[in-house]
Amino acid sequence: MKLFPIRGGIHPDYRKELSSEKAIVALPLPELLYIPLQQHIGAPAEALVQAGELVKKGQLIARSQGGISAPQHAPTSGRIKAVTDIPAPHPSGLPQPTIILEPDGKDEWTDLPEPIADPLNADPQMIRERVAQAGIVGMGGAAFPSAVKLDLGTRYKLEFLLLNGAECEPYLTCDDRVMREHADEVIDGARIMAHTLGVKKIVIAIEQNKPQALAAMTGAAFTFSEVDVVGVPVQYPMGSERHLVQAITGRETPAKKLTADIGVVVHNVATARAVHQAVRFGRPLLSRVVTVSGGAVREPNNIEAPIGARVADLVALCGGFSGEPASLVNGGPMMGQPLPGLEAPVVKGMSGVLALTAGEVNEQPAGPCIRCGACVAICPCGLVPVEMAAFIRKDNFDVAAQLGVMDCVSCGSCSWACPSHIPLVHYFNYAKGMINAQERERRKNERIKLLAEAHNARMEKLAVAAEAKRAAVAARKANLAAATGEEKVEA
Amino acid sequence: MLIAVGSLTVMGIALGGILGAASRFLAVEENPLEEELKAMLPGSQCGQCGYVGCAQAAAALARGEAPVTLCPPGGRAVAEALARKLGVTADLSEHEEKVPQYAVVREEFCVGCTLCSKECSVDAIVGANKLMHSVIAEACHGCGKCVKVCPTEAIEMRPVPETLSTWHWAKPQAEHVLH
Amino acid sequence: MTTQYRTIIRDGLWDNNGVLSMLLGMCPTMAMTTSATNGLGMGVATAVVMAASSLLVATFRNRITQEVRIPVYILIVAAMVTLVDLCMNAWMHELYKVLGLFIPLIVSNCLPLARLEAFAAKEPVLPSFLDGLFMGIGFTFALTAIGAVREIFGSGTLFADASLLLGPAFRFMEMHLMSSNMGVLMMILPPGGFLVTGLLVVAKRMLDVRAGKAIQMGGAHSAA
Amino acid sequence: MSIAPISKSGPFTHTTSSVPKTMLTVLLALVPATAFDAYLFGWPGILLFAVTVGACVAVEAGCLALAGLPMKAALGDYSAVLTGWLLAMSLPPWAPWWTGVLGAVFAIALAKHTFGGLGQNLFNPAMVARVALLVSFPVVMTAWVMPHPLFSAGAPGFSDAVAITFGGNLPDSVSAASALGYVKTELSRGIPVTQSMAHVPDLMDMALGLRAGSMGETSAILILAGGLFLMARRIISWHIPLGMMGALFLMGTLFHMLDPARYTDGMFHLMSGATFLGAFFIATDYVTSPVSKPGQLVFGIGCGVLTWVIRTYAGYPEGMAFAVLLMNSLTPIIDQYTRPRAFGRSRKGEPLPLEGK
Amino acid sequence: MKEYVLLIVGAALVNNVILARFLGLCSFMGVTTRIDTAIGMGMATTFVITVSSMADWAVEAYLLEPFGLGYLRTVTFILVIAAAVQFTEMTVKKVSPALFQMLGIYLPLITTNCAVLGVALLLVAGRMSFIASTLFAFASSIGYTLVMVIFAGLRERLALANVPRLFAGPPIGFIVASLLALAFMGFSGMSTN
Amino acid sequence: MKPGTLKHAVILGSFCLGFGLLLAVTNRLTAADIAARALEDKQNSLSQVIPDSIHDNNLVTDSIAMKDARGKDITVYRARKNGKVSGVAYEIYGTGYGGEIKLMLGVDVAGKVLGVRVLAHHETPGLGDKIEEKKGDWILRFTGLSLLKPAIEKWKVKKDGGEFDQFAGATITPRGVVLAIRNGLEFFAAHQAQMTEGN
Ligand SMILES: Cc1cc2nc3c(=O)[nH]c(=O)nc-3n(C[C@H](O)[C@H](O)[C@H](O)COP(=O)(O)O)c2cc1C
Ligand SMILES: Cc1cc2nc3c(=O)[nH]c(=O)nc-3n(C[C@H](O)[C@H](O)[C@H](O)COP(=O)(O)O)c2cc1C
Ligand SMILES: Cc1cc2nc3c(=O)[nH]c(=O)nc-3n(C[C@H](O)[C@H](O)[C@H](O)COP(=O)(O)O)c2cc1C
Ligand SMILES: Cc1cc2nc3c(=O)[nH]c(=O)nc-3n(C[C@H](O)[C@H](O)[C@H](O)CO)c2cc1C
Ligand code: SF4
Ligand code: SF4
Ligand code: SF4
Ligand code: SF4
Ligand code: FES
Repeated sequence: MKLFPIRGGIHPDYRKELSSEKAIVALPLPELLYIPLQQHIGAPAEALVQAGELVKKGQLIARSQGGISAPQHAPTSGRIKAVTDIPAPHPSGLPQPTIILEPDGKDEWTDLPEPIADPLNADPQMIRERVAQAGIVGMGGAAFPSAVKLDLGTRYKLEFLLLNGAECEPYLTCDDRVMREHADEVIDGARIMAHTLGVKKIVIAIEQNKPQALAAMTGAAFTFSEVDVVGVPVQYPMGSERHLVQAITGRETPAKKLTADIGVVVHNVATARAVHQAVRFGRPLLSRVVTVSGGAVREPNNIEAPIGARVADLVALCGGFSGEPASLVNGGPMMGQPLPGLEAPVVKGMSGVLALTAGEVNEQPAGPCIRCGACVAICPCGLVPVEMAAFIRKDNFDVAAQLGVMDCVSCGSCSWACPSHIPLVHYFNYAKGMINAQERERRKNERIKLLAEAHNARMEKLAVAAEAKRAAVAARKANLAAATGEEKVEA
Repeated sequence: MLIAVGSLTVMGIALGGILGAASRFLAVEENPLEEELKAMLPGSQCGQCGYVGCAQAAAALARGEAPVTLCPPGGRAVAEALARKLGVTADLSEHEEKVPQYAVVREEFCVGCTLCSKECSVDAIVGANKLMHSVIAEACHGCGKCVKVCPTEAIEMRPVPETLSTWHWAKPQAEHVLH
Repeated sequence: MTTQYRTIIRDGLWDNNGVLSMLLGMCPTMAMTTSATNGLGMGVATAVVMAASSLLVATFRNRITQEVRIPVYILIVAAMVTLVDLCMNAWMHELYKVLGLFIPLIVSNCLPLARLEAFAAKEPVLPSFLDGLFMGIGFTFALTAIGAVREIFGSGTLFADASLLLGPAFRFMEMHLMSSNMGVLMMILPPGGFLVTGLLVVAKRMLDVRAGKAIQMGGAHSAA
Repeated sequence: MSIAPISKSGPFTHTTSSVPKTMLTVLLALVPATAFDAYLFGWPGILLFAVTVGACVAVEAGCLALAGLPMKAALGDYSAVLTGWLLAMSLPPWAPWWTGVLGAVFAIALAKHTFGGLGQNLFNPAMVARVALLVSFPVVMTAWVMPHPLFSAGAPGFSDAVAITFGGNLPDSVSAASALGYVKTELSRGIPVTQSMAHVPDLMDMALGLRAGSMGETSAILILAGGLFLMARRIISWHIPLGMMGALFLMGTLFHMLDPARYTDGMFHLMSGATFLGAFFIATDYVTSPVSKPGQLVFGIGCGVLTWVIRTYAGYPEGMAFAVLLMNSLTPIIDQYTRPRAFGRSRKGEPLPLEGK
Repeated sequence: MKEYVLLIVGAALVNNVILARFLGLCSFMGVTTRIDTAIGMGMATTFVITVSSMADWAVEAYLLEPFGLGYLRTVTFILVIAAAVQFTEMTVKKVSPALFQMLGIYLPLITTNCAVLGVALLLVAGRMSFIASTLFAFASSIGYTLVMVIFAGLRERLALANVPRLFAGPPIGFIVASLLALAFMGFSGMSTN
Repeated sequence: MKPGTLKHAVILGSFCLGFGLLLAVTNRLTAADIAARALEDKQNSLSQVIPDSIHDNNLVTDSIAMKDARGKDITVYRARKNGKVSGVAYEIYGTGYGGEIKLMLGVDVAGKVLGVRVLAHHETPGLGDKIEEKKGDWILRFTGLSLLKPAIEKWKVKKDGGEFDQFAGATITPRGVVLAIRNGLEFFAAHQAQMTEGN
């Protein structure tokens, strides 16, 4: 297949060998599971259980609210210990409603919905509902509810489904292992998704630094003529969906549009596997494969962990720390978020837990920008990080927005490449937050203006009504007086 | 000498005439700045700015008598928009420190007098006579007028809590800003 | 002296100095300061014109309509300049030979006009006159200082040819500090003019800071 | 667990390159040419070089102290050493000591620290110093000498060198015009280029460095080697050097073809003056050149064209330094007009249209 | 032809109105905080210089010269300029309020922009023909605009730099202007060779 | 015309009238003095190249117009003693580093230089400006020389194998001045008859 070049990008030290040869192991059931109600983009789920309740494995414990949301299920059987606020696995560490489940060790399944017979000929709507019920969200990191994406076929003219097996982040090997060990499940899930989307073709893109995964997937796809497995160049951030689509099709997704606008829907390989399980076996999303790696981890590994297990449990399975970690990261080193602590739970979008040594992070005090242009050359989005950061430093968000800070995908390439070690991405995160906050405030002001106008209108109406009433009363009084007068006269 | 004085005078008269005429033909109506400014203010007529309402505030702004930071409910966003419109650089540091607030009615003290709901210019307070009132947090813009009228001091202003969806990264510690 | 006059004087001489604070009248400041003597001459001529035109504008200010005000102000300045030019040429010829070159340029110096607009058009006669005069003196001071620095570093002299301007009695002022071929030529060329002016503004700021005053960050444009 | 409080967002891995490493690599690339020039111009050249670099570092330290900035980090980035080094390489090798010292003040204090130090300056510090010195002391700054290789007959010994550099005792007899200066003076007397070219060293000698000129001019081949080394190490890209040399060569060749008596040829332009040093080491200064590759190409071409124009028409024989400063002044504007096209957007910043819709 | 090229290059670059002749410096320091404002001011000034130079040429040729009124030159020229400026001001106000808001107080100050009077006086001193003088005026103002825009670009970057407090604002502006003038010295001697 | 327009016209017109009057009167008062001063200036500058001792006439008024070798209009001022022309002074032009150098050359009837002065130049300050009398006495050494002294082929700067010193680092300016003077003397030699007519 002919591939197309993408702009910029970097070649960081991948270090995938730390965990790429470790087969996926299941995490023994931990003592407690912490299931946050918000593990996805959209509205948080609403808890359906209360402290003390007994639940079975796979039982719905929080239902989705609104169009873009996802439900949560009990990863194992046990007793609800509490529904309370604990710090989220998020850099803010803000408390967040979480269901705490105490496993009873029996791992007893609830009654699962019936598998969908012959899903490749089933009604797409049925599959979408099943995916929604199963609480599947994108496992590539963004955790967007997958059922919503599977609906795109009804609104867009789609050409093919692109399965994202690029896994361009350093260290991470979870997708690699899933593809190697469960190639058939992934392919089956992809075919179901393609059918749901109403597309005929499936392209599976895998970076060329994963030859075994490529081989396994090619083998598994051999019998399906509609599936193409493609090796793409090793170039961070090849896994970004817009760039991957560009590499495969040469088409550039316009700003503020979706890849679906140019005919492609992108899903992660692990998402495909989850769909396979939900459709073929009725199983909701209860666990995911997490790569635990980094120089500070004694034995890096790929762990299939139940949602809600604490990071500490995963690290313990890897033999603990071999040294003092300088950073604890949720996800890959480029786009991952710092973890507030080892108590944070595994969530659906968590692809990796990295404990990195100071040497690996190579964090140095920021120096002045020497305008070397490295950040400009490598930005895959064609932005000018050096200028944006300069304006953001002066809190000039307008110009930063004009320069495209909102188009930045936070891939981290610029921060990685900066010889002065300027925290460029941090500046952009700050600016995006400020711009969003301003936008929220602007919307709020607008709403308040409407409310105030409504209030004024109401007050006016009331005043008019009061006036009318008074006039009416006065008139009646006058009438009355006149009438009595007349009566008097008559009398 | 006559030529000198004459030519200069003729020139003066001519130019004066042209300019006078030009000022007439090319005159522009007073700029609609005031209207634009009014449109940018929240319009809640809360009076926190010290003017009777947003219209007067806008007029003062247009005359250059009021600072762009005059409107507390408008917050930083409005101040910045005003500064941009008026082409001035505003010191917004004061605005940054002010945390947005909203009103909360403490049940135990509310006697249901309805004074507050009458005061609120955005109808953010609901409740019937003699019954507990409460504030719709999303509608309240934190003007604090209700606090002042409440006879039992049942209303207090609280900072709007930060949530996962409103949290964002703070400005990086600019170690490389050497000054 | 009332505080108003004191303020006018202090503003003109230092606080709101036309060159060092308001950044007006930059052209003669650069062009006429290759030596201290030139700076002094230009400054004095400007001060005379400024005082006279402020006086006139303040006198007529109520008769001038908005539309023709700029032409009238400028006409007044131009007429004053021409008057000075003619009289000096006829009756103070030696002085004219040194200053003559600079005089027509005063017309287009924007400092006088700026003061007419900002001050004389609104204030009574006496304060206006004082404002014009002291702004002019402050201007002279700044120009002489810039000229002195440029001359010392550029030519190695100070107040060279002062006797031509001020008369033979002032020959004592003419100093030769080093051999002329050691001068840093750049100083008397255009780059030196900008450089020295910039550094003098910094020097003024340093003095202001030491005196506990706030640094004025902008020029006339931010004051307006 | 002692994980540092979260104060910084990702990424959590960084390149190993750094500012000091970059500067050191550039210095390394300059070493061969500098060593050869030290040999060519002997002790006076070495003394001036030492004085200039030392003065730059001292002035940098002084400015940092005045501004109350941390000394160690800033001195440790080697940018002042590099500035001093490049300045020294652009001075007449036997110039007196005070040119180096005054140059250091112009370069570091005036052109760098009034702007706020490394990365903030708008003009190339070394070139500001060179031009300020040239404008201020045209005689001293155009007093070139022919190479007097160390230990060769007629080369000044160490004590002679001290007299030359610190005593200002430049022997009259040794001064020689640079090739560009010679051709220009001759042209002003009405002697056509075709005739005066017979008296300048041939291209091979010029490339090897057997000619009068500054340290950075005389070893074109070693400078070229250093430049290629920088390219291989990805410190600089081809855009500025190629743009500059290409434009200079094309302008030279074109006009030479039109009127050989008036215009020198393209090859001569490449080999003479500080073309190579300028193209590889000076115009490429990150701080004062555009950040995007297309911008750098425009910048390079501009430098080349302006160098040719100044060499050919203006008063000064060598235009490289002026051209670099002039293009420095255009850098912000070039930067604005050569921003890359953002992904999914047109050049104007509008979202791309959807194909077929 | 060659004279005209030399005239243009000389007026625009070598003897640049701002950097070599020191004319129009107040606007140079004042209206150059942003590139688009500088372009606006440059265009307004170009227009005024070109138009008023043509008018001044006529006044000189048909009034001052024949009647020996040389002593009225400054007065009449400045009157013509003042009128041209005020006319431009009113036109801009009508046609483009945005531009008017940007140029603010500087439009009336074009009158005292010495560049305008300076160029007119230079024309008279140079005794140029009508075509040459118009070209000269136009080229001079193009040089003015060029330097204004370059300087505005530099200042936009300066606004983002860590300039020490004592130097921030006008002083660093002067230093940049100084270095720019230094760079423009490279053109010196160009119109003669 | 609208009344407002008229008002502006009247205001500006009356100011013009007033100041025009003022200036015209001043001009009338000063005109004579100014003319006299201008004459004195011219005489003073001529007296630098023509010693007072060799003439008794008014140099400024005794002038003729000519075209020089390049076809440029020049004025030739003549010094007379007892009615006979004893010397002439006229402008000559050379090309220096920064363009044209304008000089005034005084020659006696024998073709000997009475004096040379620079009237205007654009040479580099500190380098080429040493030709000014104020900056050095270089220009004074031409007094008394002629086309024969030194010999015509020696009318060059030393660098070009001639008689005359150049300044350190600046050869072009002296070269231009020497050439200008030589050409000026040759011009005198060629047009002596016309320039001293009446003798
Ligand atoms: C810079 C960048 C890199 C990414 N890298 C990957 C990747 O390596 N693998 C992946 O599956 N998704 C990656 N993503 C996320 C994809 O863009 C996309 O959201 C995802 O593949 C969609 O699949 P999902 O909804 O099934 O998660 C990346 C996103 C960005 C912005
Ligand atoms: C800043 C500075 C500038 C100088 N400029 C010159 C100069 O332009 N020409 C010169 O001959 N000496 C100059 N010197 C002079 C030296 O200080 C030194 O005294 C002089 O070269 C000794 O020289 P002599 O032996 O030639 O007399 C300068 C010195 C300094 C510190
Ligand atoms: C900035 C600068 C200005 C110069 N000005 C003059 C000058 O005014 N007069 C002059 O003769 N040479 C001047 N020169 C020198 C000439 O370029 C040329 O080098 C010199 O005249 C050749 O003389 P030489 O043979 O003595 O070296 C100047 C040089 C430079 C770099
Ligand atoms: C490739 C490269 C070229 C450089 N060239 C120069 C130069 O020409 N002049 C200079 O002063 N500094 C140069 N520097 C050093 C540094 O960028 C310079 O000191 C900054 O301009 C000071 O802010 C260079 C650095 C690099 C990496
Ligand atoms: S983080 Fe943003 S600005 Fe930086 S390289 Fe990635 S997309 Fe570009
Ligand atoms: S990579 Fe860093 S130093 Fe280089 S231009 Fe970008 S921000 Fe500046
Ligand atoms: S403070 Fe703001 S919202 Fe309240 S009246 Fe004033 S302008 Fe309107
Ligand atoms: S603070 Fe009180 S009065 Fe103001 S908006 Fe909120 S509820 Fe209404
Ligand atoms: S003095 Fe020239 S523009 Fe102000």
